[in-house]
Amino acid sequence: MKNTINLIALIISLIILAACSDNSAPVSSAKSKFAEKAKPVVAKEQINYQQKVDQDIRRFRSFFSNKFPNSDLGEFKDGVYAIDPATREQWLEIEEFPPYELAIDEGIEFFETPFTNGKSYADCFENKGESVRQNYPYFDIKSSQVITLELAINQCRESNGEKPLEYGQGELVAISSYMANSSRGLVFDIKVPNEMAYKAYMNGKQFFYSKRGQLNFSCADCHLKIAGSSLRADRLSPAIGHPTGMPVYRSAWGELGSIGHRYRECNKNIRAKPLAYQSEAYRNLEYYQTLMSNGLVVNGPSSRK
Amino acid sequence: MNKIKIGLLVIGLVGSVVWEATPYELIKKAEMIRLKAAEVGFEWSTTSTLIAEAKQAAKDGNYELAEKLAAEAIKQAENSLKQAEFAAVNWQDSEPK
Amino acid sequence: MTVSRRKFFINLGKSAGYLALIASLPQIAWAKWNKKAFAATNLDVAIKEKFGTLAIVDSNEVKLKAPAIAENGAVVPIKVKTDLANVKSISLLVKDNPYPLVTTLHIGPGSLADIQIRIRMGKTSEVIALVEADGKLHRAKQLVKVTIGGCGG
Amino acid sequence: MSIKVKVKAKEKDGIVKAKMLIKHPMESGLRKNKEGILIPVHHLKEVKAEYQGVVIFQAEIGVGVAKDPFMAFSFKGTKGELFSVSALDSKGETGITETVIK
Repeated sequence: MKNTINLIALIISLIILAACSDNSAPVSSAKSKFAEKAKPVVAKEQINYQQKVDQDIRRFRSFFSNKFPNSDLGEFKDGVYAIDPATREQWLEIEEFPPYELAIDEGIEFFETPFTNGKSYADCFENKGESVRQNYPYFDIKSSQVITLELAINQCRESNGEKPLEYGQGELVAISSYMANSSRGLVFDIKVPNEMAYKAYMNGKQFFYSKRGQLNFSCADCHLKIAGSSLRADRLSPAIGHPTGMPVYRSAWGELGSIGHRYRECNKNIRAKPLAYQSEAYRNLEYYQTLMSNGLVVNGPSSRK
Repeated sequence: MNKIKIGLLVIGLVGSVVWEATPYELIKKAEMIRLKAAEVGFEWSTTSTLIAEAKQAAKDGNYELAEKLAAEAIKQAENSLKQAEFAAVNWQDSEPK
Repeated sequence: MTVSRRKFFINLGKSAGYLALIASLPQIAWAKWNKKAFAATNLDVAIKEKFGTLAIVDSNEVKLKAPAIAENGAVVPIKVKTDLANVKSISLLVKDNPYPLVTTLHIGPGSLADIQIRIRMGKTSEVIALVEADGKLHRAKQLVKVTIGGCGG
Repeated sequence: MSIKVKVKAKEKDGIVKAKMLIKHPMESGLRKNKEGILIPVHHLKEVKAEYQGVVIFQAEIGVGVAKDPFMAFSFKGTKGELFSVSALDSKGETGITETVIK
């Protein structure tokens, strides 16, 4: 079963690979060449995956710019408050002295407390972990997988002989909140370095557009198609800018949570069984979503209702 | 007379075995399909609850309810699998053009 | 902001806080927290327990700012401001909360009657601000709608 | 463990705007945990601000105040001077922070 689906997904990816290019002439010629002599042609023509993704990003952005003509593109970092002036005012009042500031302080302390071996988090990260949030998640060529900031924090711990922290909420999120805060205002510029990265990207994209759960909703159904409209008492936030404000302090939680925590909650809302924290699917989804938010600035952690 | 007694006993035994076997088989089937859906990441959050409830009902001897719950769980698990198959083919339909 | 700067402030806060703790512990005199008023489950009872028979007058001079629709009942930002003279305290009450009295803020010498607080609301209700000044309670009211959800943000 | 109090105090034209954020669960006693058992009431009772040895603001607080309480008020004060905020909760725990007015 799984294999069949993977196969189908692969075929679709290939179709999209072909269809994504704007330049129609080379595609058809590539197609005919592909039919004649498949392997050598593919190897010769270095596919620029970043370019393909950049096209998706442009399309994604213009969708939201058209849907919300009154919001500046840069404002989408503010989530639903970019499109809802009534709640934006309440939000700005809370952001004046947001409850997550207490967690940032805790995060600094955790971050600076050395491990048993004398090393610390700063030793694991570029620029000692300061102002690096905008580079996450990234595709690690060596291990051929998406590395999120939360995963990197735990990898850092484990490589220093410490037990990994629990994902979702608590100490780990306090640390990543501090790291996000030190990167505020810096622009997300996530890269797609190779074919494997593009596969991870496509996998995340497929997750985003796939309907799931008993309620049969995809991420895109709520946060793209009908973003901005009201579902029960809530206005649905646009998908662009979802990752920029992470981790998020939700009033409903009364504390901070990671993007994975939010994914799990979203899945529960549509009655889909949530996947494990940092599962490959969620990491790929975060990779896709952050790529779609390329060009926006980090403003995490943030508060939401 | 004895033959009739034995006959009744046999019918009773077979009957009870059939009664007992049915909900458990359904539960097993539901569990199997649920796992398949979980493997592709499309399990519904409601299915395992139904299965657990079916198990409890069977344990309590309420086979009728157990069967009903298990059948519902099977339906859900099958639908979640169908959903996965549908998504694999049609997912990009809602992508902005 | 860099780590070192932030760390500096935290350390400053810590050491200063510690000193202050030693210096001011003996003289901390907590006001008598009005248990009866806070435990009252009825608005009028709460006001009576807190203020006895003080007269209540509706006043345009009490500016109560609350959202018309609260984004989340768990965190509702409220502002109260007034130019009335001799303000002793500002109280906030939520009529339909299980315990209507939310807070009483005593305005000391040198302070202005200009406050902000985030409160909790169980459901749609009237929010009442009572400003105690010159032996009277000056009242302002506003209805705040509370909706329940979980799919937004 | 002492209650964590975070304060920002900024002066403009002789008026200091003081904002306070206090870490506290503010359990109302009405909330149930996952097992359906009521979580015992545990809330902040009082917050007090002192400036030049005088109590300039004092809050009596009930369970109707949001989790991690936030309050702000204004007073006449001078840049560079110290200003302290202390907190007391229903379990008798306290916390205090001294801040320099910016």
